[in-house]
This record gives sequence, C-alpha cells and structure tokens, in this order.
Amino acid sequence: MAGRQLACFITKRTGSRSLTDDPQRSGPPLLEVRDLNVRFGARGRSGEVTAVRGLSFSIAPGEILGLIGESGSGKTTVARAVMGLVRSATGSIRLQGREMLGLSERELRKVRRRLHLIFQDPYDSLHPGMRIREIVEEAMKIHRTGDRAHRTATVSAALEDVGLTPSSRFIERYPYQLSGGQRQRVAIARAMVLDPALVLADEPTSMLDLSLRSGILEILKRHRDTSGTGYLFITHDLALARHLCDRIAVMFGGKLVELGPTEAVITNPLHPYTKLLLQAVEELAPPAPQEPGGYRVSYPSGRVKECCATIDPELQEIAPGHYVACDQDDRSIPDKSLLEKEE
Amino acid sequence: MSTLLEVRGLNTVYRTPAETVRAVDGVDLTVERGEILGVVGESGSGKTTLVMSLMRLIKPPGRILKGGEMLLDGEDLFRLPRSEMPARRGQDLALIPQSAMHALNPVIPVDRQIAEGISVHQGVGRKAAMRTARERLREVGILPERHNAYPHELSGGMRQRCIIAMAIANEPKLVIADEPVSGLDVVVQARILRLISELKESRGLSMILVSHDLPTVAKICDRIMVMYAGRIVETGKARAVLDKPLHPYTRALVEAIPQMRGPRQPLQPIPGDPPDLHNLPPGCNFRPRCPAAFVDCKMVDPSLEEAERGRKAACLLYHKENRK
Amino acid sequence: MAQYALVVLVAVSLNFAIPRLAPGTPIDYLVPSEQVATITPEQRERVLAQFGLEKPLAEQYWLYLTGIFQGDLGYSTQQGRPVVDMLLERLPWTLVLVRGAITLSLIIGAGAGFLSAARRGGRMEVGGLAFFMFLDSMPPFWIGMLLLVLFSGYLNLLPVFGALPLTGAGGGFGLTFEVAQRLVLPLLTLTLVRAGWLFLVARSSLAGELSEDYIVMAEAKGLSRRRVVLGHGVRNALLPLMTAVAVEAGTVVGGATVVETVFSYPGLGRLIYESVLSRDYPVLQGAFLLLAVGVIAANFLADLLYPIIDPRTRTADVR
Amino acid sequence: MRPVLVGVLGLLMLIVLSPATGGAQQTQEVERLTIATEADKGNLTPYSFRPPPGLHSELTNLIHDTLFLDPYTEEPIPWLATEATPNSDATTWTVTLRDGVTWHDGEEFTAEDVAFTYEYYKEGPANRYSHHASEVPVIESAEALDASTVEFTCEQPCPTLDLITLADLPILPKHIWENVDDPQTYTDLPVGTGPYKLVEYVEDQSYRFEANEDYFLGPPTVQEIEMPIVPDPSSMFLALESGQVDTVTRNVPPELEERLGETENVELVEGNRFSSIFYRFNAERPPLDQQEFRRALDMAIDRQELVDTVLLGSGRVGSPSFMHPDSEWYRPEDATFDPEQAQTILDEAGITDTDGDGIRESDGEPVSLSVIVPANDPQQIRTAELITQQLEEIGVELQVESLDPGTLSQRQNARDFELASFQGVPHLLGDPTQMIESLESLLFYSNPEYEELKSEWFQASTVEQQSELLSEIQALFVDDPPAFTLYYPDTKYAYNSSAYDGWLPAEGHGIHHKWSLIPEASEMMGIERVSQSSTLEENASGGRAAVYALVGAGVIALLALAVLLWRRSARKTDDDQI
Amino acid sequence: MSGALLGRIGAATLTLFVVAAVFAPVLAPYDPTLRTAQPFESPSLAHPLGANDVGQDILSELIFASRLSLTVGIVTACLATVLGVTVGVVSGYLRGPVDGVLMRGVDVILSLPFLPLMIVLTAFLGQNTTNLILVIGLLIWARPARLLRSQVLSVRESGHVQAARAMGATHGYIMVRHILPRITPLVAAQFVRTANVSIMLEASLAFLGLSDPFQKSWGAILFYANARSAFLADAWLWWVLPPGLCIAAVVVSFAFLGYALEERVDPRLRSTRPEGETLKDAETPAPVGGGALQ
Repeated sequence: MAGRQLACFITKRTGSRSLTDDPQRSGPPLLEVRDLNVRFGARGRSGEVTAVRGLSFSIAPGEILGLIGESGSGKTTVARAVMGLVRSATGSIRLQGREMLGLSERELRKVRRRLHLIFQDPYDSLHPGMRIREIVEEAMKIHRTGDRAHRTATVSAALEDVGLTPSSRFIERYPYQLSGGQRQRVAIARAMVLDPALVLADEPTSMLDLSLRSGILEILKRHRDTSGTGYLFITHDLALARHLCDRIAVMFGGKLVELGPTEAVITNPLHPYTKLLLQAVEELAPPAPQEPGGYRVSYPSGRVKECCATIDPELQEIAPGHYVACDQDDRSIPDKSLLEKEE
Repeated sequence: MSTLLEVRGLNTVYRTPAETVRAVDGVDLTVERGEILGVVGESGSGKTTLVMSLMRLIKPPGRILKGGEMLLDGEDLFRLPRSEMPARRGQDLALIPQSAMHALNPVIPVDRQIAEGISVHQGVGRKAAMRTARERLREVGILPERHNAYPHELSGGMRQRCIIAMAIANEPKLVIADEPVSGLDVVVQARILRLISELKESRGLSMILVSHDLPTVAKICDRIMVMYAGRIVETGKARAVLDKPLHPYTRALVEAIPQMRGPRQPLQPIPGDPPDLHNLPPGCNFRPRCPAAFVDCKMVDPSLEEAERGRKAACLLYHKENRK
Repeated sequence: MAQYALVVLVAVSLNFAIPRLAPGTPIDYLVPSEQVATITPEQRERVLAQFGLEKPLAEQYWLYLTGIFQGDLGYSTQQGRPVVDMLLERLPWTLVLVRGAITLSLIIGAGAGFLSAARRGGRMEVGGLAFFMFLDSMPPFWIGMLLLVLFSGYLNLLPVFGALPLTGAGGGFGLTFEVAQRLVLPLLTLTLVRAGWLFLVARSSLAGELSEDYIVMAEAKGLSRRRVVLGHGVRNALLPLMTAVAVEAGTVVGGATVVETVFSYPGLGRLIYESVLSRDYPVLQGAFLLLAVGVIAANFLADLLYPIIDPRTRTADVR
Repeated sequence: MRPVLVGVLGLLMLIVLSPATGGAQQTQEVERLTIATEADKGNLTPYSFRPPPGLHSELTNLIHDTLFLDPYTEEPIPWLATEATPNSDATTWTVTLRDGVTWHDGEEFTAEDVAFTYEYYKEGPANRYSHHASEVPVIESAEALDASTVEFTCEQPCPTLDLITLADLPILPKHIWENVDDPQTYTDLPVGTGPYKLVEYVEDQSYRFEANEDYFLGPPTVQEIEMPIVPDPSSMFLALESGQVDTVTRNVPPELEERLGETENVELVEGNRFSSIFYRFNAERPPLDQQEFRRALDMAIDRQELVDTVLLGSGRVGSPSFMHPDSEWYRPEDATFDPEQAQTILDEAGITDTDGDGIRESDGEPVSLSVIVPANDPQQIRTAELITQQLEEIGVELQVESLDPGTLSQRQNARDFELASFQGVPHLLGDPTQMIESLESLLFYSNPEYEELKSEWFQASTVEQQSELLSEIQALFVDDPPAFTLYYPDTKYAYNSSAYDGWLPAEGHGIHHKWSLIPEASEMMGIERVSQSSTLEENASGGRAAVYALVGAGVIALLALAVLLWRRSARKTDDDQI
Repeated sequence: MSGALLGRIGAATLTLFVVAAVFAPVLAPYDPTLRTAQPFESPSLAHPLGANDVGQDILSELIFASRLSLTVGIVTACLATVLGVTVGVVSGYLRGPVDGVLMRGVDVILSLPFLPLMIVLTAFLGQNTTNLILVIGLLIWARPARLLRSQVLSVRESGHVQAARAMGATHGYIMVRHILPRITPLVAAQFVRTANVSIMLEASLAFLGLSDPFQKSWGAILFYANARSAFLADAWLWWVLPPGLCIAAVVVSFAFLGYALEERVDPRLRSTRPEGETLKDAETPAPVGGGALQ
C-alpha cells in the first residue's frame, strides 16, 4: 500500500479539538468521528495492517458528506467502523452524542436501528431467496416495529418513493427478476423504512450503468431533502460527489488528507493527492459538449520535498471549513513516476 | 488511411431449445488503419458478444450465423476453417479482455504467459520469446524486477498493463479491447488510457475499444459506435457524437454524464430499464425509454441510415421520409 | 504446526481409547475359551503382564505415548511379535496396492474426467459421466468377488489369493511377474472403485478452470485449443485434484479392508480387521496411529505443497 | 491421454492372459503339495494356539511329535515312545522312548526333552495343552530315568495317560525351550522331531514345509508343502476348482458338495473330523436354572429340521451324549423331539401363558431368552433363526444376538448370556478328559449324581472302569444335558486326486495331518487311504456354458453400444455455425 | 442439461425403490422370513430369483431389504447433515476460536480410519440398526461440515449478510435466515452424498457380518450369499448380482440426484450455459473502487 515516499500525505494525528465541523451549520453534529483507528490482523504480527488512522470528521443532520478515495484507501472500512462491524476500531464514534465504540453487541444492535448501510453491489446485497417485500421489511421485523399491516404499508410507500411504481408489481418478486438499477432502488427503499438518522452509502452506483446512476443519485438527494437524514456518501468518482455532496473528504492511505465544502475542494484543491485525483478526472472527462466555461485547473509543477518522507502532517484549516494535511507551502503535485510505482 | 477491418452482417445468436436470443443483430463496422473505434453500450447491449464474435471465440450455445463476413486486410476470417483461427488470434487479432483481474493464469509468472504467445506465433525459442516478452513489459511501463511476478502479486493497473503487453506482443493488426479500464481507480484509469493513446501513436495501433462508459471512449477514440440491444444505433466521429448526439439514446447518455465544470445541474436520468434481450419490444427497441417516441416507432424497426455527413443513426427521426 | 501436533495427539489418544472401549480383552483370545473361566487370577495376570495390559490405564497410556516416541509400539498379543515389525511388513503391500490403485485410477479416472470436461455437451459425455458414477456406486467387495469369479473362476487366468507366489524361491523377473499377477485383481477392483470418484473431481475442477477468464485470454493469444486445455486448464485443475488425492491417499490405507479380505491380500486393512476381531490392542493402536499419522501427514503435505504449486496461496495473509 | 490408456490396458492384458501357476504331478512320491488353510496359526508352536477356524494341532504336529499316536484311537499306538507301562493303580507310568530320533537341528532326542516338556507345560504359562499336565490328570512329576526312559507320576490314577495325555501333548526340544522365558512372544520357527520342517512362515500369507528326510519312520511322501492362508471360503474353493491348490483344509459346505463333486479331478471324502454345534446355557439365570425348563427346551428343538435345512441333510442330529458319535467314548443316547411333551412339562412346572400373548410367563415374567451367536458364521445364525421359530411353538421367545468373536468370548467368559451357540472341536468331542474338565469350566455343569461319578472317574485305575463311568455320565445327560447338542455336521474334504490321493481319513482329524503323508501310518493306524477307483469323470455342466454365453453376449452388447454412441456423437455436425 | 437428465433418472429410480420399500408387503410375493422354498432352489416361476440357503424367497428379501437400506441411508444422512450443517454454519459464521476448535475436531474425525473404527464401534455398541445409524452418522458428518464451512465463509461476506448485521440482526437470525437458505442447495447435495456413503458403509458392514443379521438388507443378503458360496455356484446370477445391483442402483441414483443438485449450485459444471447467464455475467461491469473489504 502506501510507501514511505507518500508518508507526507498521512497525518500523525488530528488535533483534539473538533475542527472538522461544517462552519455553515450549527447545532450538535449527527455523527462525530474522532481519531478513528482501525487495524486488521493480529497485533504486532507481520500481517498487521492499519487500514484507517487518526480519522476525524463529522456529519450534520441532513448533510451529505462525500468520502472520496481509491481502492485500498480505507473508505469502506470507515463505513464499517461506523456501523460497528469492525471490532478493532479505536477512537471515538458518536452518533447523536452517544458513543458507539465499545458498545456490547446487544446495545449495538439497538443503535443500528438509526443507521443504515447501502452496499455497492446490488446483486449481492439482496438475499436471493427472499421476496422484495421480505427484504424491505426485514429491518422492521428485526427491530419489531409495527404490525403486519403497518409494515406492508411502509414497504409499499418506500418502494413508491424510490420509483418502483406501482409497488404491487414488485413487492412479491425476487431480486433476480429485477435489473441492477431496480435492485439498488430496493436497497435504498430498505434503508428508508426505519427512517434512519444516518445513511452510509458505499459506492451505491459504481456497479450501475451510466444511464442509471443519475436516477439513483436523484433519489438519494430527494430523500435527504425530505427526511433530513444525514448521508455519508462513499465514492471514488469525484464528478458524482460534486453533484451530490455538500462537503467532500478525501482519503488516502487510510488518512484524511483534505476536507472542505465541495466547490472549495474542487475549485481549489490543496493537497497534492486531491490535485492528482482532479487531474485524472479531468483527463478522463470527455471534451465538453458545450463551450467550456469557467474554471480550468492548472497545476504548478514541482517535486515532493524530502521532508514529506518523514513528517506526518496534521490537518490544518486553510480556509473556513477547508482543511488539508500538508505542510508544503507550494502544495505541488508529486512526481508522477512516484505514484506510478504505487499502483 | 486505408480500411483494415470490414465487418458486414454480423449476427450472433444464443440458441437453446427454448428460445433464440440475438445478442448481436446485423452489425456492420469498419476500422481504418491506425484508428481507434469506440463501441459504447450498457449492460445487455451485446458488446461482449460482439468482441467474442470478432475473435471467433463464441462458445455454444452461442453461434455466429453464416452469411456475415469479416474482412481483415481483405481476407474473410469467417471463412477460415476453425482450425486456422488459433494461428490468427494473437497474430492478426489480439484481445484485451474485460477483466484484467482474472484474465491472467494465476499460477504462471506474467512474462512466461506473454512469451507463450510469442513462441507460438513467431516460432522462436523460449529464451528469445522471453526476451521479447520482457521488452513488451518494459514498453507498457512494468519495472524489470516485476517481470516474473505472479499475477496476484501485481496491482490491478499493473495487471492491465501486462494484458496490454500480451495483446501487443506479436504486433497484431488489430487489438480488440473489452472494457480495458473498468474496475480500476480513476487515477489508474487515466494512466491506462494514456498508455493506450501512446501506443497508438508509437505503434500505429488499430483498435476496437468497447466500453459502457461514454466519457472513456470519447476521450481516446476516433470514431464511436453506440450499441443498444444488439444493434448499432449511432455512428460518427467521436467529437461530433459527443457534441451533437443524434439518437435519443446517445443524447440521454451524454446528458447523464456528471460534469466537473460549470454550475451543478440536476442529472438527467434515462427512464426505464436496460433492454432485456429475451423480451424486446416491437418496433424500435429504445421506444419504451425514448422521450421523443411517436406512433410509428411502435411499428417500424428503424435501420441504420446516414443522418448527416459521416454520421449514421438508427432512428425514425432521421429517416429521410421524416426529415422535412 | 502446533495444530497438527494437537490433532495428532488427540487422534493418538482416541486410538488408545477406542480399542479399549470395545467389549472383550485380549485374554479372551489368548487362552482357549474352555479355560478362560478357570484360569487363576495369577495366570491371568501373567498372560496380561506379558503385554503390559495389567497396569492401570493411565500408566498404559503413558507407556503407549512414550513408546511412540521411541518407535516402540509394543508386542502383538496374537503374534507375539513387535507391532512395528508387523506394520512394516504389511505396509509395503498396502502401499503397492493402494499407490498402484491411486495411480491407475488417477490415469483412468482423471484422464477421462479431463476429457469429459474438455469436450462438453457430447452424447458421450453424459454416458461417460453416468458410467463413472455407476463405477463409483458399486460396492467394492461386490466388484471384487465378481472379478474373482470371472477371472480366477470361469476364466482361470489369475491366482485367487495372496500377494507372494507360493514357491518363495526364485527372484528377478519371475518373482515380479508372479507378484504382479496376484496384484492384478485387487488392484483392478480398487482402481475401478476409485476411478469414478477421481473422474468426478477431475471433471468438475477442469470444468471450473475452463470457465475462467484466463482460458479465454489464452485462446485469444492464439494457442490451440489442445494447448489451452492442457497447458492452462488441466495444469491448474491438477491443483485441486492433487490436493484431493493427497488427502485421500492418507485414508485409503484403512479403506482397503474389504478388498484385502476378499483377495486374501496381506495389507494393513486386513491386519486391522483381524486385530479388531481378536482384540489385539497393540496392533490396533499401532495401525490406527499409522493411519492417523498418514492422514494428517497427507493433509500437512497438501498444505505444504499447495503454496508451491499455487503461488496465490504463498502470501501469508491469504487464508 | 489415449496412448497411455492403451499402454496400461496392454500391460493388464499381458498379465491377465498369461497362464496361472499350479500344475499337478501324478506320482505317488509327490514333490510338492499345495494346501490352502483358512487361518494363520502363528509360528506353530504349541503356544501359538488360536481359536477356530483353522487347524492348529494338525499343523503343529507336522513339526512336532507326540509319544503316542493320537488321542482318538481305540488303542494306544506308540510313536515317539515304544512302550508305556503303568503300575498297578495306574498312578505311575514308565515310558520307553524310541532310539535314534533326532531333532530337526540334528540334536538327539532324549528322555530329558520329554521330562522337560511336561514340566514346562505344568509350570509355565497356560496353553491349549498345558491343562492335560496340570489339571486332568495332574502329573506330579515327569522324570528322565535314563536317556530313553521317563517316569510319570500322577496325583490320582491316570489309566488313559498313554491313550490320551501322552498322545496329545507335543514334545518340545529342551535345548531350545529351556531358554524361552516367554513362550507367547517366541517367534522363531519351531524345531521338532516331526516329518516336516517349517522353513518359511509369512504372517497371514503362507507356510512352507519341507520333508524331514531323517524322519524316524522314513521320509514322508511329499517333499514340500505349500500352505497358503486363504481366509475367504469362496476364494479357497475357487482356488481348488481352478487347480491352484491341491486341497483345502476347510470342510466342504453342503451346498458345494454337488458342484465340487462334478469338478474334474476333485474328489470328496468324509474326513470324520469331530465337529458339532451345541448351545450352552447359563444355568444361573432363571428360568434356565430349572431342570424341567431346560428339558422342555431340549425337547422342543427339532434337530432333524436343522440338519435338513441348514446342513441340507449332510449331518447327524445331535445327541445328549455330547461327545461325537464317531468317538470311541461316545455312548449312543437319542434326543427326544416332542413339543407336546415339552408343553406339558412347562405347564406342570407352572410356566404357563397367563396373559394369552402366546408367550409363557415364569414368575410373572415372560419367558424371553436370548442366544448369542458368532456373527461371522451364517450356519449358526441360520440355526438360531430356525430354533427361534421352533421355540415359538411352545411359547418361548428366543432373541438372537449376533456378536463379533471378541465380544462373543467376552460375554461367555463373563457369563453374560443365557444361551450361547458354540462349535465343538475334536479336542472337546473326542477326548473324555477334556470333556470331564470342560463340563465344569466351559459348561458350568453341576449335578450331584455327576459329581459322584466324576470323583469315581478320577479314582478309576483302568480304562474299562473309566469307560463305564463315562457311559453312566452320558446316560445322565439324557435327563439333564450339560448343553443342547444340535447336530454333528458331516466333514467332507475335497482334494485334487491327480495331485495326491494318499489321504488318510483319521477319526477325529479329517485328512490334513501328518499321517496322510507318512507311508507307515496307514498300517499303524489300520486305516485305508482313499482309493482312486471311485473317480468319476464328468464334464463341466451346461449351466456354466450358459453363463459363459451370457457374459460374452453382455460384453459384446456393451461394446456395440459404445461404438454406436461414439459414431453417433462423431457424426453430429454444425449446421449454421461458424 | 446432462445433470438434469441424470437427476431425473436418479429421481425416478429412487422413487421406484421408495415405492418398493413402502409397499414391500404388497409387492413381495412371499414373507421373506418364512421358508417358502427348498434351500438353494434355482429360479422358477414361483420364485423368480430362487431361494436362499434356508429356502427364503430372494426376490421378497430384496424388496424388503430396500426398507433397511433406504432407512439407514436417509436417517443417517439426516443425522450427519444436521450435525454437519450445525458445525459448518456455526464454525464458518462465528470464526475465531470456535471455528478453530470445531475444525480441529473435524480434522480428528477425518483422520480416524473409518471402516475399522466402525467395526470397533459396532462391536462395542452392539449390532443393531439404531447403533449402525448412530455410528455411521457420527463418523461421516465431518466432510459435509468442512465443505459447508467453506461455503459459509464466502456467504458470510456477501452483501445481504453484512446488510442484515448492519440492520442489527442477531447472529442466530442471520444464521437461520441468511446463511442457511443460501447454502441449502449445497446442503441438499451433501445430504444426498452422505446418504450415498452411508448406504455403502452399511452394505460393507453387513457384508463383513457386522450388522444385525436378521435385518434384511442388501449387504446382509450378500453376506449370506458369500458365506454360503453362492459366488462359486451359478447362484451368483440370482443371489449375488441382484443385491449388488440394487445397492449400486440406489447409490448411483442418489449420486445422480446429488450431481444434479451440485450442478445447480455450481453452473460451471453444466455442459452448456443457459444464454441468459452468459449475457448477464459477461456484461456486468466489475466492481469499481473500494470493493475489497480489507
């Protein structure tokens, strides 16, 4: 994974003060993650991997935070840690002010009622042997909410909400009878029935065709708008994040390297990795169909200074609400060949 | 430029006692020398079947129907006896398959896998083949110390590079790439595409690049073909297709691309579901999802006709009788 | 490693306990039955003492364990010979038979299985599949008896019993030939019995490999179908097959009991069977130990071997 | 793959098609004889005894000799001894030994060896023979008076010492056995004075004997004996049929008599080996503790049906006398089969069916007995099955438990059984001293009258007295049998007459023993060797030809089918496919 | 395709035997425990397969024997499957130390020599059908357990299991509602496989004379046939071939059925793939981004 040369992207530890709130919003955060560390493998053994280090961020009610990073950057681990599915997590995760780390399995199960996780693979995340109705109402059954009639009504409403209309057409079907897009809608409907405070969406569109992605994004957005649910939206696709998210957090090598309002991060990326990511997206983006207007990034060239190999910089606030973990004055893009090797 | 490949009337069906599914339905295509032809289509549009048909690697119950032709440098590969195909694959036609993660034999070092193809086609010894293989690996940017690595020791991007090295090992006339970058991280995607562009420049590579991702294709391809439900619905120069999509489906695809620039606009989803080849609607296949559909679309199955200069579309909107 | 040691220890302990759980003691067999009831306690003690069976169980167990490490498995209560000698005497015969049967059935079963997987969809394929499954389903003793009746009885071509020619004299080719003649039927029986199973394993593993993407890639490289199937498919399908065979090779030593009985073949299986009937604890313990160690060693070997043939399993964190 | 297969098949065919070994010689001086035996009996010392099946003493006695000929003869026939003279009350015997006898290793055979052997049997660990020196009779001492005279002293009169004891116990070479502390783990090949030397013993595989050219009665008729161990009966007779062995030690089961009789060169002879199947009972368990009940059971058993069904008629019904009808000591007494009488006896004993379920009750408990039988002997299992049905007739339920031999002996030894099926061996059925002892030790027989007769028997100083007492004892068995003898199966043996036909059917022993191989023995024992004249040539039966045809047709049909399928699948072509 | 055909053949054959077993008293011409013919009688119209050594009708014996063989097969398979599934699911789902302990136990069982052990155990427990079933069942669960465990290991990583956990479902709920249904086809295949094995083991034990000799079973018929030299006489045609063929037929029909089931679980085994699968599989884009759960 991350080599020594890239250590400069990796902060030692974020300060203890809660610096990662969105300055625009007031009130207590919905989710507050502080100094999260996750290790895998036996402690001290050669197989030990630190997947997440010193991560801190928060999500306000009704906010969509985009967590960006490439595979292996630890973003899925963050979601799993928040769900309490990772035993080896340390630090602090507070949901609506309540500490979740260290809860017993029994208590965790109760807390999970207020959380929901949407998975990447709609083929895999729905039980192939259960009907759509059973899948959607499962959470209610597990938490013993409502009677049968209420559950059925809720399921129908949720299916209609995600655009599976009329719901009666889908309710008795099995997942294999649905297309990928429809399945992902079912997964979203399943997330909605218990009216969770926070939804964690882990690459919910990456397995879908382009033509279906936007539909899913719109549903999520609408749900946030109507319910005030907070979202942690995990993706590797900066363009998607730009369309959906209020704020963006960029992860690299298990660390948060940049965090800020979406437009600020995209128009003014500070961390070299963010810049690299933007450059790649730029490279991949099609030639604009209309006359390109506005912003075009140009990157100063330069090399990573030696210090980055040894210093583990902390997140610092550069602009209001815009944080970066890099000590360089000219936060230049790193040598390409350096990254090339790290593929 | 001269024409390298000309395919006419390619029909590939999957035939079982229960039903016959036309996965590739009367496709014509041409590739010029030194050109990259992009083929775009979503799940179930028959892209992969097209690729495998061109390689003549369709396995039962799939079969390529007689009557089509595939002229490579003027020679009809569909008329060759099956036993001669292995000699052509890798030599005339090379494949970059869909999943780089699984396309390498997990128990053989990558350089030997590449050398295998070289020694078969060039009839050289093991050592010479290995030399060539390593040369190719260097060319695609694999450091020498990783040449004898096993596939699982390499990252996704590096594996994809190996596959590319394998494809160009025998300097084939045509490379057919099926989703060469899907499944990779953005940064890596960018690099792989850059590599392909570079190879095109340096080697004058001719290529068919198949993808579900319009932006990817648009970026490096010279021409684009859009596939829908086993058919070509639009062709044209990449730039032109992107700037001014003709077919409603193409237009929808373009509009669904999230933009990094400009104001944030709500994305326009394409309504409905991807086509189900087992159960196609009468008339135009795209009609159920088409915002511009009119009465005739239900009855007439539009053919691919020239809509503008150098552009073709399979949509009644552009048929002569409708253009007034 | 420690886990293997633990498994061996538990297996070894069970091997100590199981024969002793069965009713009956060697004394019932050592002394003519008309006398057992009348022999005095001293006489009884004396007979048992010769085999260390008069001691308390805990002590017997301890002696058994320490004996194992010294390569001493005690004396047979029936033969009065060191168990180690007896086992070593039987082992070659079992190995010749079983190893031969595995090799042959591997050639026949796996060969046909690979062929079947490589040529899918033919009429022969279903027929072959059904045929080998039928082979797999026939009771070994039954096949053995039928073969015996056919070849030794009706056709009178092959010797009926034993492993060694009767005229112990001679040597060289003649002896080898005689031994081979006597090996034919049991070998054939075991081969037939195991070929079906190997056919299925081989077929499914090659079928699995052939549906992998790298096979398509190998074909796209321009390799001939033959080369793709042999060089890539079969090559990779051999891994699971070899592991299966390695693991099975450990157990098969005990599994030949029935066939060895039918053909009066002096293998370990028959020794075990007879020792069970005569409650020959030391021999049973020794034989069970040998089998358990065989199985565990085969498993261990397979575990060791696997990373060598399959580089994917070499990295430590892959479980 | 295909060439490999062809190669393997070729190799197999090569092996298959080459002729099997085994040929026969016509001369009376036979070079080699192959005798299949059914069980491994260790290294054939007197201590390597194992329970049946299989011959033990017959094999041991190929190597070892006894002082007198064998325990089942009418008169003592001197063997290693030339003479044995008792004193007046038959408590002391003076035995004169043959001169010029040597052990296989060349050492001279002397009186020291004899004295040593008896002391060794008496003092050492128990074996199959030792109780004849330590229990019945109790030999106080065996003393070598000089090189060729031994004096035996018994605690009580022992009139049958020369006839039985001295005829039964094999003599061991002192110079070897005096160094053997633990005979159970003695694994060297034995040394004896007998007509054969054991030259090779492959455990569980075979024995090989060579003639002792210096045998005191002259060299035996057969130079070499191969004795493969073939536990499976089918294999054994198959081997005989196909000429791979010349004779087998297992007696011919009734169902094979006809077939073997028809086989070319194979002859059957009644070997007169003593054998019986009897049920011993545990007289401690009620209601078996009542003599009337036992008598009723005995009466309810239809022995003729057993013989007809299980033995297909090849056998004799069991007699309460217990001993074998052909034994010199047998006193004919007939068993009564009378189920009605049995019912009456039960009724009178108060064992009646009170609840009308067809099963009688005794002390309020239904009379349900169990019999334990060896699981590996279907004849005995079938017998039990029939008896179950017979006892049902008189309202007694019998349950059969078939047990493996180990469990069976354990249950019997622990007296954890009600009825137990048992196979009588020659030793038990032909040797009165053994029977007297076994009545208590094996059968737990106790009867006040018998006790009296027994002590008289021990005091008797002549054979005649003992014989008379034995008659009285056997008469006693009619009303109070020590066991239910069911039947005495015929013991026919099969041999290849072209290989050797000098077999001697010796009373109690069958035909596979050293006397069959010693020219002098026939005259000494007064038994005719089996004659050649009765040989009847017969062709293979039509049935076998039919089977050949059937198998052949099957194979051809299969081949044809395979070829057809192969061609059909090959003809399948693609139509519109590229 | 081939699997479905074989599966149908297997099911049909098995049905035949089940019918024979259930309606044995109706179908069998005689009571197999009664002596209705002469011992060793050759086949005749009255006794199509002749009579055995005590004159019982062999055809009736065969028909009644299907009861025991099938009962042993099915009951043992139930026992072994329940054990195997429980251990496999618990072990694979919970992992950790529980898994370690259970799997070492499985290793031990697998390392024990089967047939000899069964000989010892039946000798110890007594030769009756219940014990036989117990012994076979207790010995053969280990293989299915190990197989199922590996399947559970992969199922437990699948999205819907993670989703259920994330929803706050208990372990018990997940194992029953999510894991079990997913491994059902494999369980069915294993059930069939164990039935297969236990019928064969029963036959072998009976042949060695180590089962209850009064229970009519095919192995026991062969035991008597062998002991009464049927192999040597022409009687092998009607006394030896039929029971052996019955065993083979039942076992092979179980095997066919099992194969058909396995083929459904693992489409790679199929002779030809249904086209729907081909298209879907081939064209579903591979996961992108942080797919691998570290």
